[in-house]
Amino acid sequence: MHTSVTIAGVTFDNPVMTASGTFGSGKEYAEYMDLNGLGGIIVKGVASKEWLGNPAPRIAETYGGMLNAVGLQNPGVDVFMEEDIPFLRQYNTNIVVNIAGKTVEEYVDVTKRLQQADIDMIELNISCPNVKEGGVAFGTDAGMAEYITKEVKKHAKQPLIVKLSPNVTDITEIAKAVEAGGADAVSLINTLLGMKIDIYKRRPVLANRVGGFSGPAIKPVAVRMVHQVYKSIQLPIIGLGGICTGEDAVEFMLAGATGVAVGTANFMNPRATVDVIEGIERFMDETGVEDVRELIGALE
Amino acid sequence: MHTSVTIAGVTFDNPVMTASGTFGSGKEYAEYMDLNGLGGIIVKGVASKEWLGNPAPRIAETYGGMLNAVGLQNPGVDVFMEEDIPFLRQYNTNIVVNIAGKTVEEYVDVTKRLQQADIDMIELNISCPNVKEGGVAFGTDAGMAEYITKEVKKHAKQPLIVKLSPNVTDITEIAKAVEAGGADAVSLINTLLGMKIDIYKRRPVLANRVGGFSGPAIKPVAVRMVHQVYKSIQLPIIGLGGICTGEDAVEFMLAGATGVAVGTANFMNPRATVDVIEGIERFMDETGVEDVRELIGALE
Amino acid sequence: MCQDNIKSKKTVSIIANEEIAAGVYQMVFREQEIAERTKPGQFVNVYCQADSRILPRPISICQVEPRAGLVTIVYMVVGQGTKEFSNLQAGQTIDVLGPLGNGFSPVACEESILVGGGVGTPPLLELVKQLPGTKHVFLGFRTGSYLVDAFKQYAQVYIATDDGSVGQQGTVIDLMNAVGAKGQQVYACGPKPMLAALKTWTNERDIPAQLSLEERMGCGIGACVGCVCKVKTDTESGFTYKKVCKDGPVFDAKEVIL
Amino acid sequence: MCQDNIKSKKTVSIIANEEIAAGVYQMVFREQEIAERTKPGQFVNVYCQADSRILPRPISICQVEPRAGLVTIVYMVVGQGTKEFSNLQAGQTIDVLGPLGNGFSPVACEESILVGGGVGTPPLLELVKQLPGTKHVFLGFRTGSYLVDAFKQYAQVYIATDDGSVGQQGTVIDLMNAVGAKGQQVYACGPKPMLAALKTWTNERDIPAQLSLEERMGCGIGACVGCVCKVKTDTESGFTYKKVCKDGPVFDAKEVIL
Ligand SMILES: Cc1cc2nc3c(=O)[nH]c(=O)nc-3n(C[C@H](O)[C@H](O)[C@H](O)COP(=O)(O)OP(=O)(O)OC[C@H]3O[C@@H](n4cnc5c(N)ncnc54)[C@H](O)[C@@H]3O)c2cc1C
Ligand SMILES: Cc1cc2nc3c(=O)[nH]c(=O)nc-3n(C[C@H](O)[C@H](O)[C@H](O)COP(=O)(O)OP(=O)(O)OC[C@H]3O[C@@H](n4cnc5c(N)ncnc54)[C@H](O)[C@@H]3O)c2cc1C
Ligand SMILES: Cc1cc2nc3c(=O)[nH]c(=O)nc-3n(C[C@H](O)[C@H](O)[C@H](O)COP(=O)(O)O)c2cc1C
Ligand SMILES: Cc1cc2nc3c(=O)[nH]c(=O)nc-3n(C[C@H](O)[C@H](O)[C@H](O)COP(=O)(O)O)c2cc1C
Ligand code: FES
Ligand code: FES
Repeated sequence: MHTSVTIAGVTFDNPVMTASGTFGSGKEYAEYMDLNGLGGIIVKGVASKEWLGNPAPRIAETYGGMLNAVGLQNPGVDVFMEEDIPFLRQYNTNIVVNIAGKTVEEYVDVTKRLQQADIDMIELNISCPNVKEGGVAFGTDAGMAEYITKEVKKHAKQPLIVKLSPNVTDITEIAKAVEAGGADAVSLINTLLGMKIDIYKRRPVLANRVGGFSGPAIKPVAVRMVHQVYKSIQLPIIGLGGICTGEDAVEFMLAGATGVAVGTANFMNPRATVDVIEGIERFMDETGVEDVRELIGALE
Repeated sequence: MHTSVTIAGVTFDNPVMTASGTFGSGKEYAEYMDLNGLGGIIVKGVASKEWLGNPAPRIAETYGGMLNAVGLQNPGVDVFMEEDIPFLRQYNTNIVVNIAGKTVEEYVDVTKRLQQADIDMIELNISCPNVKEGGVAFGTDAGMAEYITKEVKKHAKQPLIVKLSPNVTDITEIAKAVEAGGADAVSLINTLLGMKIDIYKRRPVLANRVGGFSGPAIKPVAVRMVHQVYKSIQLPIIGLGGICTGEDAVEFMLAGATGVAVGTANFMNPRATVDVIEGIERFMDETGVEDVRELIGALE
Repeated sequence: MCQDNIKSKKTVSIIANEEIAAGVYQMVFREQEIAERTKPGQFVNVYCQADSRILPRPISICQVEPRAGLVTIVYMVVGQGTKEFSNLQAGQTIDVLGPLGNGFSPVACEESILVGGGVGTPPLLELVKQLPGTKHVFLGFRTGSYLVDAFKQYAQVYIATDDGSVGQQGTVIDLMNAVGAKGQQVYACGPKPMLAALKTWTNERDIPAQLSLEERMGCGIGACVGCVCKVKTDTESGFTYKKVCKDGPVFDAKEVIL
Repeated sequence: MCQDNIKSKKTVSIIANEEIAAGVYQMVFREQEIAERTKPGQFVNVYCQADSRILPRPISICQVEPRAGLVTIVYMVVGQGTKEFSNLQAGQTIDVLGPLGNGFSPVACEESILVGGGVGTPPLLELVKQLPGTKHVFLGFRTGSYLVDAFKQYAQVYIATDDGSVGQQGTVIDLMNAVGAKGQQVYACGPKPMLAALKTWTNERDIPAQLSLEERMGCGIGACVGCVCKVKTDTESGFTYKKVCKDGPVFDAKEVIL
């Protein structure tokens, strides 16, 4: 059985990665699973300097999903490179670094510093709904999306994935813009923007009022967008949004994804990625799929 | 306990209505509940002529939600006026007629004919994702949304509600446009656009490939949008999207809705609207709310 | 509005829930009203316990015992919902709503032909019990068979299987041709290709046929217009969509377009 | 990577699940590893059966019996998840993961003070069992009380209630002042206002204190950075956010900002 896939020249033993922000930098999960089994680890977002993030509560549960407003708390790229990369490099898996910024300069800055790091890919997060400046605006305006992709790409020797926001009227427009800007791949979807109200306190549950909506509830939106983007650009796609099982992952691949990432499901079960990988293999076995790449975009 | 609310001059005994397309024209539910208990019935979308709708399968289930691609099957406004309005008028509840069209002319045509009908309000559906022409385009472009609102408003003596699509980058922009166009109220959200794939057949589950995503799963998006719109325009809001319980309804009212509508929950339980109404009353009782209007927009 | 006539979802006790063939389960539950009111060919909405699965599963009523207040359904595990049902034990409860839809219209005639395919077989059982005259029952299965003994109490039963494991190998239509099935009325429930073949078969012989259809459902009560089939009209398009749950599930073979 | 060390969610048998006070339940389940490994103040992730509720509920471990392999948790019904737990019966199962977090660090000293508020009380039970020396336990409740007899086996117990229904009326801090609580180390778990008051109380007396915090959690294992509290730093902002689930739930009163 052939399970490996290639995205922008980088080979993954299997299509399954971890979604940024849901897997820390991998350490936390090493107690629960063998990280060597993962196609890749997309680490939590890092910025050029430390970000404190938002006040608590940062998490709320919704029907079949959750909201988060972490606000990209991170210790800054230098600490990240010192502490997390050496840890991750012990494992036979790809390291994808998700980068955040409030201005183009900040994005460029973190990219430049990552040139020293032993990593496999960079994922440009222009779609985080929990940060006031930058982040989300870059992801909802085609012109800005293209511009920031181009600027970051200039400084990145690693293949560049751009992560798209679902909070747009037409995701294919943004996808085309980042393709034009020189992206090597796209990943989607980031979280939808959601809100939950504590009806007894008459206050939003999250201190940040609104947050990013993720989990199995959002899968139909994600599958639709992956398929729309697959039909509109040539770049390889990493599909995510609500993936909990191997069947879910196959659905994204049929829609057009070359790789997939597991996010919120890691909170539902720290071994969720293992289940997804085993589930894909079981599906291939049962339906006689020899090569996982057969599935990519194989929707009728 | 005061439970009645007024929307654009029309008084509702309680804030609870039925979402268009999920309650037929009421007949089907008369076996399961007393329709007199409803604040209002928003009937299924009607067009100037008969629409056949999409081929089956039209329905797919998703985690905590569902997709539909009915495609606005309806017998046309004349049949509707002859058969459904007399039936509905037996009950002491408001009749809101949801209208559909493929062109501005069609929308205007159905509006004109409804001038003869004994109804309380018109709801302009510019946000149906299951109809190729018109529908969704009117709902995702501010200029077109304003234009069609204005045209329909010219011919409507009844107060006009405009129903907004959530599949946009900035819903406040569309809300402002329909306010400028002369809408008397807005309702939101219509369905998100979603897709589900049968991984064994490698085909979309829906014959229409994509469909409208509704149900409890989508509530966080709906609450967020209701609150955004509440802060950006002056019109009264009918909030909907995933409401299953009285608590859900209260959440929408705190976010800024004057009325609420129950949609997919009717399929989960044909008496869902009764549960919602009783739940609101229980909540008011337990928390000492004398007048339901106190809740509207009372978010801190 | 008299509250007495108001129908609603019921939480019912499961009396038995057993696997009667590979992946096929027979569940008996207690619900007096459904047991009393059901006409053959009607169905119940069965609701899942997992609240991620929000839509009801329509399952035909296989038979009822009005005096004991018992209702039997037979279902095949094909997805997560039916999988969940199969794990339920006698003594546990389940939520149901029904009876729903229009069932078969029993026609008094000398000889009736009943044709069932796979899990389309169960609803024919209550029908065969209630039909007067001689009844010829033709059942088709992929492999193996079930409910056959129950049918044998009321009728002559012929069986076809795709793999020849039980009865004659081939389709149920092959079998009908082989034995020279005859009668003045046909009733059928099964997969679409079987119904389409029967439509032709009955048309050629000019025998009226009532066909019970399946379609993915949203509400099961006629509200969502999700579960449609095409029915002939003399309008321009030549057809209109009718609701399987409310206008059906049983349709006249002459009218329905398969 | 040795597979033996790999932790995972466990489906465990419920031995008992009883209401010990209005809306407060005590559940005992069998899980050998948790019973053996738990340090006082650690918690377990408890998963809901309703799959619309996707996130684990963190519940402190109240006490363990390593030889019998039993684990006790005590929880209050405050929402749908804890409501669901309260309906479970002995003999049924539940999914848990743990033990999680860093518990209290027992300090050997002559006299220790343990302060619990409401459902912050349970985790102190395993602690009081394990602590050497004399222990003074101060428990505060809204109304009524629970677990008091269990504590009495190991320590002198003082009780305060908001409504005076049990023990002294007032806060637990009032009570501590009233009886002149003394000791060389304080351990506490309870609502934020109580912890904040204790922080001041211990600070004024220069007694080291370990405070166990609560925050809404996503993962419970340190991955989502959802469950943060402020901890002092000498950086410009004066603080950094630490994870309650992984860096805590127990923090040094001197460091944590409440
Ligand atoms: C009127 C009617 C009577 C039926 N009677 C029986 C019966 O007696 N025995 C039996 O085994 N099956 C019967 N079916 C089919 C049965 O409803 C489906 O097999 C069942 O809903 C599948 O649910 P699932 O969760 O296991 O599968 P999934 O595929 O996971 O279901 C997902 C969704 O698809 C719907 N769905 C899937 N297949 C069908 C289908 N064929 N028809 C309608 N909806 C479907 C489900 O309701 C659900 O909403 C009947 C269907 C209809 C319409
Ligand atoms: C480390 C730790 C230990 C705890 N120990 C206990 C204990 O021993 N006994 C006990 O009764 N309670 C304890 N709690 C609180 C308990 O986790 C919540 O009461 C419970 O999660 C509420 O779930 P629910 O579904 O009933 O409520 P809901 O409010 O419906 O829960 C919705 C969401 O909010 C989260 N949530 C709600 N309240 C809290 C809270 N206070 N802390 C963290 N998350 C919350 C839930 O996990 C869930 O994700 C502890 C919390 C933490 C963080
Ligand atoms: C707690 C949390 C933190 C996240 N942090 C990031 C982040 O730092 N960068 C990013 O690009 N996406 C972040 N995301 C989004 C996820 O990577 C993913 O796109 C989204 O959650 C949808 O996938 P899921 O439904 O499988 O979780 C975060 C999501 C969650 C739930
Ligand atoms: C089967 C179905 C049919 C619908 N038809 C219409 C329609 O005709 N006109 C309309 O404006 N909205 C229609 N809607 C959208 C609903 O009115 C509602 O906006 C949406 O489903 C979100 O609410 P819910 O999550 O409570 O269902 C339909 C929804 C469903 C599920
Ligand atoms: S299932 Fe809703 S109309 Fe038939
Ligand atoms: S709950 Fe996820 S880091 Fe603490």
